[in-house]
Amino acid sequence: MSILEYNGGCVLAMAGKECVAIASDKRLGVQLTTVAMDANRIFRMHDKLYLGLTGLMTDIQTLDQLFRFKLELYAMRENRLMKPKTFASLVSSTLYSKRFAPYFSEPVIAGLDKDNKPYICSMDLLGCVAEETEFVVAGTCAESLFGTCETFYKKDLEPDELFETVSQALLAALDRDCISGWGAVVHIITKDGVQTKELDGRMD
Amino acid sequence: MASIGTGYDLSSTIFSPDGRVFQIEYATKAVENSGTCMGIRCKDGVLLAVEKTIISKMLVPGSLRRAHIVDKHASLVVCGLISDGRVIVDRAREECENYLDFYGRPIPGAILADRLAHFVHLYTLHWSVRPFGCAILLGVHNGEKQGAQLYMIEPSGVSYRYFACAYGKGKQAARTELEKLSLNDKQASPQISCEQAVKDLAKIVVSVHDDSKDKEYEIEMIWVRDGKPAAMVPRDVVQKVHDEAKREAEADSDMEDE
Amino acid sequence: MNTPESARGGFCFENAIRNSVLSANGYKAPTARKTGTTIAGVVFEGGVVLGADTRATSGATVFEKNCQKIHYIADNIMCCGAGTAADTEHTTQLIASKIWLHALATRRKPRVATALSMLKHMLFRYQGYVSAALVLGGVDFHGPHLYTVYPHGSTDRLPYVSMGSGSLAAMAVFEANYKDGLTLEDAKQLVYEGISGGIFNDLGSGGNVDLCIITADGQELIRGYAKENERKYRRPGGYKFPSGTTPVVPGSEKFKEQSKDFALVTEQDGMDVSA
Amino acid sequence: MGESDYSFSLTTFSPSGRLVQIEYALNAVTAGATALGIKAGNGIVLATEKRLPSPLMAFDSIQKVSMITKSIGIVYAGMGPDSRVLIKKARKAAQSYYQVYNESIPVGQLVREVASVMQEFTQSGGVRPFGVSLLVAGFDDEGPQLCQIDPSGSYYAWKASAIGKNMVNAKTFLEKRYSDDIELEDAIHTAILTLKEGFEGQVTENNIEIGVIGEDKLFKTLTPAETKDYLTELE
Amino acid sequence: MSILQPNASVRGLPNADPRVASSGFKLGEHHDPYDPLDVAHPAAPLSRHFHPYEDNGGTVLSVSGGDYTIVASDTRLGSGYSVPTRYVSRVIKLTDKAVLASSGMHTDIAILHKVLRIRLTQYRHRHRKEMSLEAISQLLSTILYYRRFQPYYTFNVLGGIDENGQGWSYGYDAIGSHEKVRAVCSGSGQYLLQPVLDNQVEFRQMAADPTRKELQLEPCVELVKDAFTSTCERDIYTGDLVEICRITAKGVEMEKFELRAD
Amino acid sequence: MTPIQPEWTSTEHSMGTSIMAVAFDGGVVMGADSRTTTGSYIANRVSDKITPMHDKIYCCRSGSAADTQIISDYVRHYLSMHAIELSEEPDVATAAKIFRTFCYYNKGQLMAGIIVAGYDDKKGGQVFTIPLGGALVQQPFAIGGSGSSYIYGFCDSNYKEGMTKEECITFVKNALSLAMARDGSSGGVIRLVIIDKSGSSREFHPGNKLPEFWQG
Repeated sequence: MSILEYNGGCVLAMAGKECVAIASDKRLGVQLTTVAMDANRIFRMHDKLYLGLTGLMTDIQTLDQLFRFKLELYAMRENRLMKPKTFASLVSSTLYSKRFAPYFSEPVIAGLDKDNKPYICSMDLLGCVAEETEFVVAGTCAESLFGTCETFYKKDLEPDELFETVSQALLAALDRDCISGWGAVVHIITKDGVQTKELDGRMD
Repeated sequence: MASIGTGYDLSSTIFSPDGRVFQIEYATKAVENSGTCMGIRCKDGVLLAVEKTIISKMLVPGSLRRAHIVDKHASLVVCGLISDGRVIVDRAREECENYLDFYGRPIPGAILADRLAHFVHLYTLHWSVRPFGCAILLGVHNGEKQGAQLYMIEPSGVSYRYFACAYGKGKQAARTELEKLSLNDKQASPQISCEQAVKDLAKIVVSVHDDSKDKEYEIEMIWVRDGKPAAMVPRDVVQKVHDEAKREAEADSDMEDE
Repeated sequence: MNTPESARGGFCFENAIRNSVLSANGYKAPTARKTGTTIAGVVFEGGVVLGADTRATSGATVFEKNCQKIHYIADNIMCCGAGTAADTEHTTQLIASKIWLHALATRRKPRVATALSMLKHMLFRYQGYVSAALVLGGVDFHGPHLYTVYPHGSTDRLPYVSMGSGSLAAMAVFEANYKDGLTLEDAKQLVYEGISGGIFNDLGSGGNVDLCIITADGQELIRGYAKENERKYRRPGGYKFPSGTTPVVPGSEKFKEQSKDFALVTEQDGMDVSA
Repeated sequence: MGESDYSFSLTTFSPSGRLVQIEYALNAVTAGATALGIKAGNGIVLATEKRLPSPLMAFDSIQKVSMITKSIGIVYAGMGPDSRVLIKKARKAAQSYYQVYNESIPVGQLVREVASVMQEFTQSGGVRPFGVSLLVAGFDDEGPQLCQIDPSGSYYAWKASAIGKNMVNAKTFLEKRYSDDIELEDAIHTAILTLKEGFEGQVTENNIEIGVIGEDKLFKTLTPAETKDYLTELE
Repeated sequence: MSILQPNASVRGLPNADPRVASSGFKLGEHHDPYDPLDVAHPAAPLSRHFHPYEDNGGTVLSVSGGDYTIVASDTRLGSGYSVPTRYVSRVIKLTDKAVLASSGMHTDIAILHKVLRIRLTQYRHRHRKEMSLEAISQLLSTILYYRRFQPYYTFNVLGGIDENGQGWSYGYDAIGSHEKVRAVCSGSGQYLLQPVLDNQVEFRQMAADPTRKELQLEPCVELVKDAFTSTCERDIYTGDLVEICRITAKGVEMEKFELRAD
Repeated sequence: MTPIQPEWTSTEHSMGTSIMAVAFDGGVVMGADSRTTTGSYIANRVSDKITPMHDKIYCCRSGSAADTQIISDYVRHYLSMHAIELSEEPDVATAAKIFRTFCYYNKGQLMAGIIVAGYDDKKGGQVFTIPLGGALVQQPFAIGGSGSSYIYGFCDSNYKEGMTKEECITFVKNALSLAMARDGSSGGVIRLVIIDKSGSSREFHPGNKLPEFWQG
C-alpha cells in the first residue's frame, strides 16, 4: 500500500464563473481503520486563496503551518497578499527542495487572482505544477474524481450550480473508495466571500 | 626609517606609509648574517656550496645539514634559519613527488622554482604567519632543453635564475669573485665543469670567510651532474680542496706581507 | 550571514531517515508524475525547430492534457524535457537562471554550449537520480545547435533528435524524411509529423503538438500548433444538477465576507487543525 | 562573513555616538563621479558622469549603469570595485527570489535585500562598509520607483536624487526643475542638463551613461548614438 | 585553502582533485562484471522467468433500463506503451437477448468467448431453445471458476433481457463471482466510469426526487457515449473506437462510435 | 495498472563500442565505430568516440557515455593547464597517466574503458590502454569495447611490427568492420584519426562502404 494511501482522503477543485470551488472528504484513517471523521484537509491561506493537501496527515499539518508561515512573512514584507500563481510557485519550490526526501503530500491550490479570475492547480509530491482551467484532483480516489469531473464539468458555472456539480462529482467518487469519505466539505470562493457547506453523504 | 616602533612593522599585512613591508625586510636581514652559500651553473651540471660555521668543537662534523637532495635531478641549499629551510625542503620534495605521480615526468626546474617561490610568498600575505627566515639556492639538471639550472628564492618570494649566485654574510664579496670567473662562452653557455667549479667555490669561500668573527667552519657541497642523480660532493674531496684553498690564501697573504 | 534554511540552496535530506523507515515497513514511496512524452528537434537552414506533445501521465492516468514541455532557457535557447516532470521543470529553470546571470556578467548573448555544459555537469553530479532527458536547441553566435542530454549526463550533437517514450515513433519519421538544408516550412512539417507519430502510436504521449522555432532573429513558441485530440462528444443537454440535488448537513452552511482590510490572520480560523 | 578570521567589527562607535567608518565611506561616495535619477510619471531615468582618467581608455569598457532584472537598473557613485560586488549580490538575490516565486522581485524587496547586505558589512567582523551609494530604478506592479541606498544600509525613495561629487548643486538644480507630472523624455533632458551643471569640460556621448526604464517595464542603457541624439536636441 | 598547506601544484584548478579518493572506493570492492575468473564475485545467476499474464487494457460496460440493456466496449489493444491494433472486438453476441463484453488479456478473452460459443451451441442443440440470460450468467460463472487456480485473465460484463423482458446486467471478477445490477463497468477505465454510472443511472448521491424519470434507451446511449469519451480523455488504455450494442426485445443492434486516437 | 516502461527508456546511455589504436613509426592510427545505445535502442548511430585531448593526443572512449565524456573533459582541462605551464607539447604518457588517475581513484563509480594515443617528439607514436579497473598499459596496438572480444584472433594474426601508416589504416578498418559485424552494440560508420608529427587528420568511412567479409 502506498504511503499516500495510509491516511486516505482526497481533494478536488473546480473553476466556475469568477468563482472557484474546493472540496474534500473528512476521513482520517490508519490504513483501513477510520480514526476520525472531522479531519480537515483544506486550509485558508487568505480570503481568495485556499490550499488543499492530500496524503500523509502528519505532512499535511506540517506543510500547512510551513506555508502559512511563509505566506504571512511574504505579506508583511511585501505589503500585499500573495497571488495564487505565486503561491503555487512557492509551494512547488518548497516541495522540490526535498526532491530526494520528499513530503508525502500532493497539494491542490484554488483561488481568485486580482481581477477575480479563477486559478486552480495541482502538484505531485515533488512539486511539479499542473495548472488547469477546468478542474484538478488529488488523493486516493483521484482516478474516480477524474472520471466524474471530466463528465460533469461545464464551463462558467455560477456559484450555486458549481456547488452542486462539485458535490455530485465528489460524492460519486467517494462512494467507490473505501478509504475516503465519512463526510465532505465544500468551499465556494467568490469575489464577495467564501460559502462553506458540509455534505450529508454516506458515512460508511 | 621613521616607521620603526610606530607599529607599521608588526605584521606582514601592513604597508608602511612609504609603501614598504618591514617584516619582509627584517626576514631578509636574518638571512644576511648567516653562513655564505653560493652556486654555479656548469656545463655538466650545477654545483652548490655553503660555508657552515661550527658552533662547537663537540659537534659531529657535517651534522648540521644545509644541503639537501630534493629529487633525483634537484638539489637545494638553505641559507639562513635551517629549521625554516627544512619546511621548504619538505615542500619541494612533495612538489616533485606529486608532479611525477600526476604528470608522469620529472618536474621541470622552472616549475619547481615557481612553486617554491609561490609557497614562500604566501607566508608574506597573511597576518597569522611570519615570512621565512631563509633563502634557497635550487640546482636542477634533468637533460631539459635549458640544461642545468640554478635558482635563488628569497624570503620575499622573489625567484630568479642565475649563472652563478651567492647569499649570506659574504654575499657581496662572493659575487664579485664569481663574476671574475669566466663562466660562460660568448653564447652564454657554461664552460667550466663541476670538478673545476668545486675548486673555484672552495677558494671563494675561503677568501670570503672573515677569520676574525668565527674561527671554525667547514664547507658542504652538493651537485647534480650529467646522467647522475643529485649527490653530496664527497667530504674528503671537499676537505682536500678546502685545505688547498686555505694554503693558497695564506701564501697570497704572505706575499702581501713581504 | 546565516542564510535561512530555504535560501541555502541544494537539496534538503531532512526527511530521508523517516522516509526510509516508512518504505522499510512496506509503505512503498509514491511515484512522481512522469511525462511519457515525445519530444524532438530538427536543424534547418536558418535555425532549429523543437517539438513536443502535451500529455503528462501518472501511471496509466493522464494528469495533464495540455502541459508545456518546451521550457525557456534564454531568448535564443529552448529545452524540451521528458522523464520526471518535476525534474525537467526545475532543472531547466535553474539553468535558465544561471544562464541569465552569466549573460549579465559577460554582457554577451548566451551560447547553447554553455547551457549544455551546465546541464551535463548538474545531471552527472546526481548520477541519473535527477531523471531528466532533454532536447536542447538554440541559435547563437556559432549558428544553430541541437543536442540531446540524457539523465546520467551524456550528450549528443545531431541534426535531428527525439527523446521520451514516443521517441522511436518520431525517429522513424525523421529517419525516413529528414534531409540536410530543410526550409523552415519543411522542418516544421517534419517535426509535426514526428511528434504526431509519438502522440498516436505511443500511449505515454498525446494531446497537442507544440512547436518552437528558433532562428538568429528570435524564437517563436506555438502552443497547440496542431490540436487533433480535442474532446469530440458531449452528451446533448449535459448534466443538470438543480440546486438542492445534494443533501447538505443542516446548519452547516457558513458564509464569510471577503475581509476588506488587510487582516491576514483572523481569530476565527487560527490553527483549525481539526474542524 | 568574508574570509577574514577577525571576529570583531571594524566599524565602532566614537565617543560622540557616531560610526565614523560609515561617514568616511560617505566621503568616498562624494569623491565619486556624480550620478542621479529622476522618476517621471511613466518611467525613470538614471544618468551618471563617466570621467575617463585618460583618452586612451576604451570608454565602452566602463559600465556604471547595470541591469539587475529586466525591469530594475542600478547606478552607483563611489568606488567601482565595491559596486561590482553589490551588483553581483543584487543579481543573485533577484534570481533566488525568482526561483522561489516565479515572479520577478519587486523593486522594494530588492532594495531591502541590497540594503541589508550593506548594513551587514557595517556590523560584521573584519569587513569595512561599502564605499558606494546606489540609485535603484525599477518599474513593477506599484509603478515606477527610485530608491537610494547609502553605505549605512539606509534607503529612501526619491522623486529625484543625486549622489557623488556635486550632488548638492545637482539636487538644488533638480528641485527647481522637477514637477510631479514630468514625462520620461523631459526627465532625460533634465538629467543631462543636471549633469552638465557640474561637468568639467564638454559633455559627450562617451563620458556620460544613461539608463532608462519606460512603461514597457524594460530597463535598458542608452547606446552612445541614442545619447548623442539627446545631446543634439539640447543644443 | 588552508594557508599552511596550499596545494600549489593544482592551484586554481577545479576542485575535482582526482587523487582525492572518493568515499565510495574501497580497495577490493570493485569487481569487473565481465571477468569470468572473478570467482569471489560470480555474476549473479541470470534468471529468466515467464510472465503468463499481460493486461491489454480496454474498458467494457453494461447498463440496463426497464426493457433494454446496453453493452459497450472500446476496441483499443494496448501492450506496454504501444498499440498493436486499434480495432479488436471484445463484444460477443451470445444470443439475441444476451451480449458479453470482456477486458483484460486478449488471448484469454478470445479463448473464453470460443468456449462460451461452443457451450451455447451445444445447449441450443440439446434444448432446442436459446439459453436464458440467467442461465448464461451462471454458465459463465462456472466456466470462470473452473479455472480457479490458473484464471482466465478477463474482467467480464454480461448484459441482456431476461425471461420477463426486463433488462439486467451482471458484473464478474476473474474467477466467476458475479452480481446482478443495473449498471456495471470494468477494465482499465473502471475507476473513472463506475462512479458516473452510479450517479447518472441510479442517482445514488442525489436527494430523493419523485419527479425524476427512468432513463430511456436513447438518452442512456448518449450517457454511455459521453462516459466513454470522458474515460478516453483520462485513461491511456481506452480509445480509438467504441462498439455499442443495444439489446431490446427486438434483438441486438451494434453501433460504432469514434473516440480520440492518442 | 501502470504500464512497465520499456527498458530503453531507463538504461544508461552506453557505448558498447569497438575502438582501436595502432602505433607506427612516426605516429598512430586510431579508429572507432559510431554506435551508442540505451539498452537495445541505438541512441546515436553517428557518434564520435575519438575525442581530442590535445593537438596530437586523442582518446577512444568506451563504456558509459556520460562517464567518459565527463572524464575526458577533465583530462583535456588538466592537459591544457599542464601544456601552458610547460610551454611545450605534453607527452602522450602524461595524458594517459591523468586518465588513469581518474579511472583508478573513482573505479567504484565509473564504467570507462579508454585508449589514449598520440604523438610526441620524445617517443613518437604511442598507444596506451586503460581498461575498466584503471590499469595503464602501453602497447604497440590496443583494442577495446565490447566489440574487441571478437577480433583478438584477427588482430594477433594480422598485426606486424613496423607497419606503414597505410598498412595500419587497412588493419584498423578491417578489424573494426569485423567487430561491428559480429557485435550488436557496435555499428554505424568507422571514424579514423591519424596523428603524426605534422598533426592530426580525420577519415570517415560510411557504413555501406566498409570492407566486406564472409557474411553467411
